[in-house]
Amino acid sequence: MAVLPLGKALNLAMRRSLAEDDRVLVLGEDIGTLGGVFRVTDGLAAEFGANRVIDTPLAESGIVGTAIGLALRGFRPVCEIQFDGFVYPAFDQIVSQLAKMRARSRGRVQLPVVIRIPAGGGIGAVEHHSESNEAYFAHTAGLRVVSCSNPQDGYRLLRAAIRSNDPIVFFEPKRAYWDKGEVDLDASPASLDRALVLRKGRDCTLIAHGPSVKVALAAAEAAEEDGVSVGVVDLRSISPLDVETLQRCVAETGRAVVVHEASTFLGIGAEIAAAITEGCFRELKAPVQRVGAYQLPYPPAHVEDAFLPDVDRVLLAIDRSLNFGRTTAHV
Amino acid sequence: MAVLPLGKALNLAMRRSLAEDDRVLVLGEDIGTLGGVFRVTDGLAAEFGANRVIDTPLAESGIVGTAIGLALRGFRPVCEIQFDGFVYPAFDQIVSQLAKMRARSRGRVQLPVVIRIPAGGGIGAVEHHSESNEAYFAHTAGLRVVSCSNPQDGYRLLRAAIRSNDPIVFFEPKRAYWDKGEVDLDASPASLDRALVLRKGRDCTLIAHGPSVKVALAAAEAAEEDGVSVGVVDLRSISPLDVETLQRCVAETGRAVVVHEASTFLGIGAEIAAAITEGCFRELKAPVQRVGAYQLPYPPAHVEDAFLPDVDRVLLAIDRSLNFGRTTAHV
Amino acid sequence: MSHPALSQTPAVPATRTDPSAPAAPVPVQLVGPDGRLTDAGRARGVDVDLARRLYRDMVRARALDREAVALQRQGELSLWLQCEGQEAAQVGSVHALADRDHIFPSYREHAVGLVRGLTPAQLLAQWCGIAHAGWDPAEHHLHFNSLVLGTQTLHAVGYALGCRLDGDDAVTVVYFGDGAASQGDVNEAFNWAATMALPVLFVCQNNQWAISTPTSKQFGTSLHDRAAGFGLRSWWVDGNDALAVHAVTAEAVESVRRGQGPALVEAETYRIGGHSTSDDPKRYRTEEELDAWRRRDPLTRLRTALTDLGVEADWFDAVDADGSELAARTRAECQALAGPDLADLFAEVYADPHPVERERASYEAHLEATGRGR
Amino acid sequence: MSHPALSQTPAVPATRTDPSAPAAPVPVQLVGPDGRLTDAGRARGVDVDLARRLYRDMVRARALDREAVALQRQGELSLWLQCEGQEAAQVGSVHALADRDHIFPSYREHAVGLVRGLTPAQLLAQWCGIAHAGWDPAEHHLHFNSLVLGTQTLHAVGYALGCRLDGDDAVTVVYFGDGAASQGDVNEAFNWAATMALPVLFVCQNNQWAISTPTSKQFGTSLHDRAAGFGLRSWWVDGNDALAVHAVTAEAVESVRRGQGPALVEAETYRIGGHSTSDDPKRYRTEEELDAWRRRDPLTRLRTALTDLGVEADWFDAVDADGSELAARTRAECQALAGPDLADLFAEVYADPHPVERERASYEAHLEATGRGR
Ligand SMILES: Cc1ncc(C[n+]2csc(CCOP(=O)(O)OP(=O)(O)O)c2C)c(N)n1
Ligand SMILES: Cc1ncc(C[n+]2csc(CCOP(=O)(O)OP(=O)(O)O)c2C)c(N)n1
Ligand SMILES: [Mg+2]
Ligand SMILES: [Mg+2]
Repeated sequence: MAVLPLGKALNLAMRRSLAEDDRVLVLGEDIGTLGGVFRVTDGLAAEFGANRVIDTPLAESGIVGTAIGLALRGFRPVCEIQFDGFVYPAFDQIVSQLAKMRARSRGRVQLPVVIRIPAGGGIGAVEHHSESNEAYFAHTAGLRVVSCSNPQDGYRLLRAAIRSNDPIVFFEPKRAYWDKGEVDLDASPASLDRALVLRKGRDCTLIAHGPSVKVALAAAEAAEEDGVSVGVVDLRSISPLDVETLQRCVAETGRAVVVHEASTFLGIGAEIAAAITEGCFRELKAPVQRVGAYQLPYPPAHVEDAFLPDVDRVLLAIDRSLNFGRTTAHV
Repeated sequence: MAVLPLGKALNLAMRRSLAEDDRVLVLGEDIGTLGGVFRVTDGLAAEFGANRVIDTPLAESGIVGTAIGLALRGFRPVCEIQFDGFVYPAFDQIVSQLAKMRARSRGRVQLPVVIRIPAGGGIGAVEHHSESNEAYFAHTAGLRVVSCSNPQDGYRLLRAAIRSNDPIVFFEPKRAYWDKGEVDLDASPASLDRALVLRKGRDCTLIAHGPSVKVALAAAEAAEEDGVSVGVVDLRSISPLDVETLQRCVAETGRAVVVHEASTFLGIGAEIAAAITEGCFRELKAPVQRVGAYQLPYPPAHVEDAFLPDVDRVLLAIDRSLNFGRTTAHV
Repeated sequence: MSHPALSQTPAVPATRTDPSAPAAPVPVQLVGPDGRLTDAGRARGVDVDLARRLYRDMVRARALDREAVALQRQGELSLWLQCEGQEAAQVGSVHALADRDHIFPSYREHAVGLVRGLTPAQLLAQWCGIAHAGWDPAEHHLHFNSLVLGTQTLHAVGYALGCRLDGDDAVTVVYFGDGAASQGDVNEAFNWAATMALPVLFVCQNNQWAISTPTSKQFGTSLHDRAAGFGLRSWWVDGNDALAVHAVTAEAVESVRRGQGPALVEAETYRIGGHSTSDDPKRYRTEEELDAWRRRDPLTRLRTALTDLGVEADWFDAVDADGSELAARTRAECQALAGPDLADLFAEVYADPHPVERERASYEAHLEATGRGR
Repeated sequence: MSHPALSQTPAVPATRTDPSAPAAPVPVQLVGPDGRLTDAGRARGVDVDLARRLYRDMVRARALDREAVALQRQGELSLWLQCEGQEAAQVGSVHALADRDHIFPSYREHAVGLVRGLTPAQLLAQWCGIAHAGWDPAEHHLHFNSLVLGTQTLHAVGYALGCRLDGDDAVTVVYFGDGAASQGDVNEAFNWAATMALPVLFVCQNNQWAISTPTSKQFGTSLHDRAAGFGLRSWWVDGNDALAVHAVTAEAVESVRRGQGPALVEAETYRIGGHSTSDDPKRYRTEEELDAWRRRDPLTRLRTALTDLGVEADWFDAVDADGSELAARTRAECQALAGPDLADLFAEVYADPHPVERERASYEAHLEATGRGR
């Protein structure tokens, strides 16, 4: 067991994938010589050469479009998008080509492409560097969307993503890149569609992914001190959702709070709330509470702490859930 | 009162807007000489000239990016995207520029840009010509998203959209372009954020927009024959949602079914279900039912009728809602 | 045969050229519109066997194309995008490629598909609404159609990069139109290809129109000039002269194969039909223009040249018969086309197991409930 | 003053040029790296007043830039993207514009902003995290920064179209980098500008690097050649020679204003600092390269030229003092910067009434509940 920061765990996952399968390639802006602006690909170019770890021109549509062509030729490209806010120039290639090609060909063609995106806020960055745009991809049939929250999972999920024959958008919580955790480098790749119950709870279930998992865990701790038993589920897979696990947990507690950094309006929390309500209508003691960013474009860093969900807002949502029906239940 | 097909009503809305305000421009691919592939801009170039009705090069990012520049210069551009599936090359300009510019400038700059998109399926078209992608835009703070379902509303909503100082993605149900209805050409522009109750009902509320309104109305008729009183609400505004109206209707009936052509997973139905459940938790007698397309990329036209929600599927959803709790309630 | 190199669009020269310089530029032409060999054509000489093969394939393509239009008019086909008028650009170019050269078409390259061995059923499937992709790209080194304009140029760039990484000397060839060239993707593809010196050949069929938009509203210089500015080796050819298209493409593809970097061929041609069977071209172009291009018809032109070279009338008759037979086969195969069941599609979206497969059950239950089950 | 036209990149000539032709191309240069006038510079002569203005503004820009780096290192600023080394490209070009010419910058054009009258506070606001846009575009005909690379080139195209529709002879000027030029948007902008013959001037500061990516991995030909291929009038200039940049930009902008169509100026320059204060350029470039470019420093170069022209040392001292004063002001204004309240932002997203404004109440209630209310 090694103790590693998330960024390094992801780096080792790519390194191992490159070593195990010579069809795996890594490409993106500044990922070779520089090792990426977050250094997540550090050392890979030196070890595997410029033919396998490719510095590209500055064009995201080009990166994804080229990756599609490489995949059609039998390669397994792993693309890096430098920041969440810069994936949109590639949106057409992702949504109309990458996602649809297998269905279009009725299964004759498959595109094992991974698109890694450092995502989310909280690092004091300038505009376009703190977006949480998982919902766009999750709404797109044909893609899988994965979000990792800690070094061990990052390592296992990224390896699994690179092995999968489906196109995957892989979100990495950039502010957690330096957070350390134990990593078993021999752990098997994680299943790509199972949520992980991080903590059992009797009174309420918190559901989160990526950077919000830490917030959820902290809120659960705090609630525990107040005598409220709160469980935490890490989604890991945003699409598909592991609805069974979510419904099973919520059926036990009767209460759920979803936390994410994207705005609540049509965020993944909306789907989770709808799906849980469909499956646990009679068990639910209160409507599923959603805690997300406000419905604003990501504001200047100066106010991002107020903008993003924090432990307090999660605790208030737990309260609203617990007290639902007791007071005027306006949410 | 004139009886006009939707396409013509929209045409007249643009014509009137062009005549009333010389800062209004129309631009897009094949919209001038040809009058658009659906002829919605027919005659406008002849009447207002090539400086106001502009045939552009074939580049959607160019169309929206240029419209932004025109708006910065004080014009009010109305862009046409030829088909729903071709808006993605402009996604970056829409999501990162058009949507965010006003907030970015703290209100100093406004972008009165309308992006018209003929959307939805049911016309037997080839791939990329039948998409329902409203959820991507609805999840984007800074945009308004409007969907019209009939000639009168199309006329009033498009005029209101062109007058609004906010950027608006305006969806037109392409298969309804030839559907006729009465249009009062002197009717005032419609409010851009109010849903319309098309039909009152006691037992269940159907919620739909654009092309699905017709399906919902037909289902309500059919249900009526079976003695079930079903109301129908036309969203008109997808973002923002008129949550008050929806909650008011559902509070009365205790049951809701949302219908749209997009896949249910993270479709606008997810937000509606979540929002209604938040507001009407105790009034709801069954979970909000969602009827959308299956979670597949839009399939070949040969099977689109089976793929899209139809009256039968809506009726079954009403049944599931009415019978919830009576039988094994698995949805 | 070894020929003198055909005129190539120069890379942008570094210093100002003599302003008094060049005569009006012309595309490479071996056979004139009247079917007579040009000076260049005479100097080069004609490979009659090749010319016959090109002619035969053009006749076949036209026969299929016209039959498809007829089928559409009769309601047997939902939509068709004609390639009439562009047969030389397509047949001439594809014949210059090696079989292993992987092709990414746009959507109008029926003649290319035919030469590569596609059946009428494969070519029609997409346009009668039963499939998004009519064939398996592996079968004939021919990717299926891309309908979102220009996207396939980047796929071709990636594929070419893959070929190079594999040490395969196959050239990747990508077709696109004058309109598509305005998309960001196409320009990114030019740039990637040039920067990485990839083995890719771009073939632009400039058929003068993108639906109703003429090239004058589409770009400010010609595309072969733009390509040269990006650093592609670039050729401009009369796209209605099958022999010229073949010769230019052969030269371009071999230069790519030799490692001289990516290239572009711009074939100047014309779409005789509407943009599609739904289009009414009378709304935007004149009869005169159409007539002028009809007089440059690629089939008539090559037929005249072949006749001058001594090919007999009965050979032409045999070719026509071949075309008629293909038309009949097209009709028969079209009528026999059968669509999939929606139920079949749920398992085809993802390679690895995915919950969407459960929606199949829900769909089938719905069919049962509404009495539409199988 | 009327001068002979400066060397312009030719439009791609139509026929093959003499392969034995051109000598290694060089960008336009009036003052050599050693500060001596070149032949072209001598022929043209120097407007000493202009040269002083350029020099003064370059000194001011450098002073602000270096102070901003210091502020960042001291934790007063979150991030800074230095323009050191690029002062001539920026100051030279912006001085060639009319005040009414509307500018779309990228994000490194601090010197441009300074010349246009922005205060240090306005320039710094975005980089200390209190604003996304530091100033009002209407104030100085200067749009705020665009961080998504290349997007602003299309905005400039639209703005230029608007100017033409308004009958305004203002030229729209857009700055972008060598890396940004690879984006589809920039190429679409070239094409729209050329096709519609719009009054827009593209200014590319080719500073050799896009973060760690050198131009050799960014494009296959130079950008001024690519632009010419699109049909833009195109100039290439030594971007560290303020007088040359000014002269070339003046010629380009006037040709645009006269209606001769869009133009591009590629200024060859170098970013002396890292990409940003977060970057470590040692990871990807050599000390030798950096040194070579330091020897071409735009300030030293013009100072030498001015000295040769007889400008006295105390004038330089006064300019330096001016720079120091600006640095002090920069520090003071930075420390005085204050951010907005999240509560203020809810009403700024939409122009027309919108329910998001209700979230403000919910936010404020939350502040109350957690004891953080105002
Ligand atoms: C991204 C995108 N935008 C718009 C369209 C709609 N469309 C289909 S074909 C066409 C014109 C294409 O012209 P060109 O590239 O010259 O090819 P041609 O049809 O002439 O063969 C248009 C606008 C599309 N398919 N994709
Ligand atoms: C669309 C997009 N992709 C990636 C980035 C991240 N990024 C910011 S600056 C930069 C390099 C830009 O290089 P260049 O255009 O040469 O300008 P310079 O920084 O050298 O002034 C990159 C990759 C971005 N801002 N936008
Ligand atoms: Mg065309
Ligand atoms: Mg640069």
